[in-house]
Amino acid sequence: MSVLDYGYAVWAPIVWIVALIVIGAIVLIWRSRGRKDYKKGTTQSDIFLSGIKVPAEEQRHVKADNIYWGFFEALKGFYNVMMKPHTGIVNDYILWFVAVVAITVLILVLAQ
Amino acid sequence: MLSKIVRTVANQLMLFILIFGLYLIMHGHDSPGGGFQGGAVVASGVVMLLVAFGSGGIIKWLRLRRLTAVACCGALIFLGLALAGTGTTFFHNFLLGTPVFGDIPPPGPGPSHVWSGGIIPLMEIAIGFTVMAGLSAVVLAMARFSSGEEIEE
Amino acid sequence: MHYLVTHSPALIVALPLLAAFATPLISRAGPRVRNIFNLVVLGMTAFLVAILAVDVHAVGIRVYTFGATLPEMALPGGYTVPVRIMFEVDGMSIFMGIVITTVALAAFTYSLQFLKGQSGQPRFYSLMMLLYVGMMGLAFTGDMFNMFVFLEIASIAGTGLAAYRTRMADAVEGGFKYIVISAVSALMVLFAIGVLYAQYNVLSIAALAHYMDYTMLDMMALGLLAGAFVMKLAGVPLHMWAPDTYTVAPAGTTPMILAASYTSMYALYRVTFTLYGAHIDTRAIGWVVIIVGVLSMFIGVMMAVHQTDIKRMMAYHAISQGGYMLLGVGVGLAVIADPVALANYGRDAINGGIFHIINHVFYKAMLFMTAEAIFFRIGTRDTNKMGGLARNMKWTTAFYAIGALAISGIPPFNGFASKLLIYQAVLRFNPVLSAIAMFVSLVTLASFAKVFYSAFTGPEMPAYREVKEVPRSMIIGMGILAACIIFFGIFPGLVVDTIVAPATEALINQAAYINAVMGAVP
Amino acid sequence: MEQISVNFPFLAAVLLVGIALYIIVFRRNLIKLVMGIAILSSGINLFLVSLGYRTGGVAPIYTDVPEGPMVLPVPQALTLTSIVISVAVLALMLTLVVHIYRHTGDIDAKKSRILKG
Repeated sequence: MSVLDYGYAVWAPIVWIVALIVIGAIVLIWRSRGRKDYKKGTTQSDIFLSGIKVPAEEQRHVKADNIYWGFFEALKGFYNVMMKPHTGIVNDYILWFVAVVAITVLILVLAQ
Repeated sequence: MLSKIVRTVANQLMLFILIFGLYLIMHGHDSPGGGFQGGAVVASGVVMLLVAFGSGGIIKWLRLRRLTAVACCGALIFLGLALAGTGTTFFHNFLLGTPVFGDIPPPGPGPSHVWSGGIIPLMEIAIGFTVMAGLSAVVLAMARFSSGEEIEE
Repeated sequence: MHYLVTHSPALIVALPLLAAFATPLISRAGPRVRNIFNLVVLGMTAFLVAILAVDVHAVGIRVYTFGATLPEMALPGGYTVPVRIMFEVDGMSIFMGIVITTVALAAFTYSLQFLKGQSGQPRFYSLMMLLYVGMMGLAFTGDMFNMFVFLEIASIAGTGLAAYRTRMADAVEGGFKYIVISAVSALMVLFAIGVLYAQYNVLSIAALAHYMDYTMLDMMALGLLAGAFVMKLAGVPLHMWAPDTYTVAPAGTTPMILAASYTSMYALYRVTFTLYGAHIDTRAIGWVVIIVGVLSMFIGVMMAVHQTDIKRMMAYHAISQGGYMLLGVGVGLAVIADPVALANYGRDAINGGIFHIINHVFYKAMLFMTAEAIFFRIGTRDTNKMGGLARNMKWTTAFYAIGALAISGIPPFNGFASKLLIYQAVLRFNPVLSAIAMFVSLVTLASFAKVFYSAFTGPEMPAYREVKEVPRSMIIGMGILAACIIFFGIFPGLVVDTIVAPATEALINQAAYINAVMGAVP
Repeated sequence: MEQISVNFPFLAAVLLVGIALYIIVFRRNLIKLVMGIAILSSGINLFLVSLGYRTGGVAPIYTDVPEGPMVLPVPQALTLTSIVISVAVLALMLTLVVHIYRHTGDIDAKKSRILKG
């Protein structure tokens, strides 16, 4: 009932969940056998920023704009091209519609 | 508000517009016309009054709330008539052959035959009231809107 | 019971329509009465949908002819064309019915407290019911012109809902864009219907498919219909309205407008599979659908990563996920004339595409609701201004996490099951397409992780120290969908066998749809 | 010659649709855009109602009926429905344009736009 058989591969979620629980348990057991001398609240858990003064907690949050900065920097050319058709002007939406309908009709009539 | 001549003429004309609209609604099932057309004619009369008297005067006795209620009632009657036929099928014309609007007009040359059509004339009346109230409400709302008032519900 | 089953296709549309017109009158008795009334009507409709689904899956296609002496009498004696308006409910229609009804239940529950204290609520519930009617009618109708009418009803109601917060300038703009593209595409649908009517003088889908000669004019009509429905379902490059409209619509309604888009997708499938079907060279239209699907997947997700507005990002993801559905079904459509390929992977591809509709509507509806829950509490959609919300909004965070994992195709949630179905079927059709689909899933996960990190985790922001969890009805609304997501994730085999496979069968088996109406005509 | 006169409404319909699409695509003024959609729906209504024309047919009204074959009133019914729907759509659009003007002080599609990207 739960199994999804593709004839090519089988997806059995319940088996997967059982396996996940077993692996999770093993990982937790492993973790509990780790070093015991780590203490929270002491200097051990302080942030070290190459000696620079650590900013206040509210300042430390990385804003959405700065996440994946490298990705966007590398794909700057792609995004410049992508932004050009996304004008937000309703007339352009209809222009795209007319163009796509024309091309589709052409393809279908030629394929017939 | 326009001049006194326009207002008087509009006052007199409104009666004829109303009669013509109701005539179109009543005869929708056996001659050209019908609920939408008749309702639109009446609503055009409201537009005329609006132009002649300005939105301030009309709004006092044509309240949006009441118009919405009339429109909703019309739609409910229409759906109720359709649902009443569900003993057979939805939209079944269960009045055909009964004393109420049940006649079948003879084909061929002859006068218009109002007492026919089963539920269709009743539905036309319901639609007529819906369109009448609905279109008037739209026109009134837009008139008040463009004069700068906010519309309360 | 038999009476209810027989008349359920009409009642499913009639009851919400009745409620839509009764709501302005009933709300004079107070908001509580109105809410209970709406929920009761929706519950009754959901019950009717359920019994109709059982009947359709057990017995087969159910035809309902309006105004006839018998509901099944589509062709009165001696007629060779159906003259009455009719509904024709098969596996695919009832599948859409189930999707729409579940979303509507969740959306109504969610809206109850979301709207508390706002003006114009009777209008809101009226429009919600009207939108529901439009979608259900579109899913059930067996008549081309009715399809246009219900499409327009859904568009008008959807516009009213999208522009519901008229005090916000962007809401009005989003609504206006939606009505413009809806009106133009619906008029193109009407034009195509006119072209078909001019040649065959019938409007019923079954009769049109029966009599069609597949002339050049028919192919032009198919092009118009396909273009219009792709516009309404927001496939790239006709997707630009979707972010604008989804972003501004109030919470409970965004899932409904989303479902309306997928109802248009249903209409596209109905037209391509049932109206034209295997008699034309389906490779051309199949590849058009595949290309639109791949473009939607890729461009949708790339635009989504870039967004900082949380609902706008989700809207672009809706476009991207729509691409998966189009890809799956497009592959099936391209090979429909080839029985070997169809049995090998075509059927699986369509299964995957259709299964993805229900999965996607559930998790994306829930994600939109979480986004609006955040907006409800902190008054902004800008992820740059968020941070540390997980501390105070635990339920919302949990629901967001479930939705984000499901949409990225992480097992064991439902997104994985349908995506795997699509990947492995498309792999055997064209490995490149499958690779693109997997890459898109990866970027999807990345972009949801970005929003999760910036909005929910991080230090407590001083401005949001007093933020509370959202009211209970909103949590229940999201909870309904979360429960569906987990259930569908754990029992994908059950869902595919009971509701998805009949839908696929209904799409492929064009003859059954025609025979249900035109059986007696040679 | 008769062929042309029969096809004339179709030519007019296509012409109207073409004009309407031109207006919708190239006119940035939102009121003109709404007018374009009105023309588009008129063009398509004209197309639909022309489909119902049959040479020598009479109107499908049962009373006072002259001799001759009656035309099937389906295209007329379709046109009427389409007109009703377009009334609703246009009213809604104009209301939204008024709202847009109130919020942004402009009815130019480009200048009044807020959502993009």
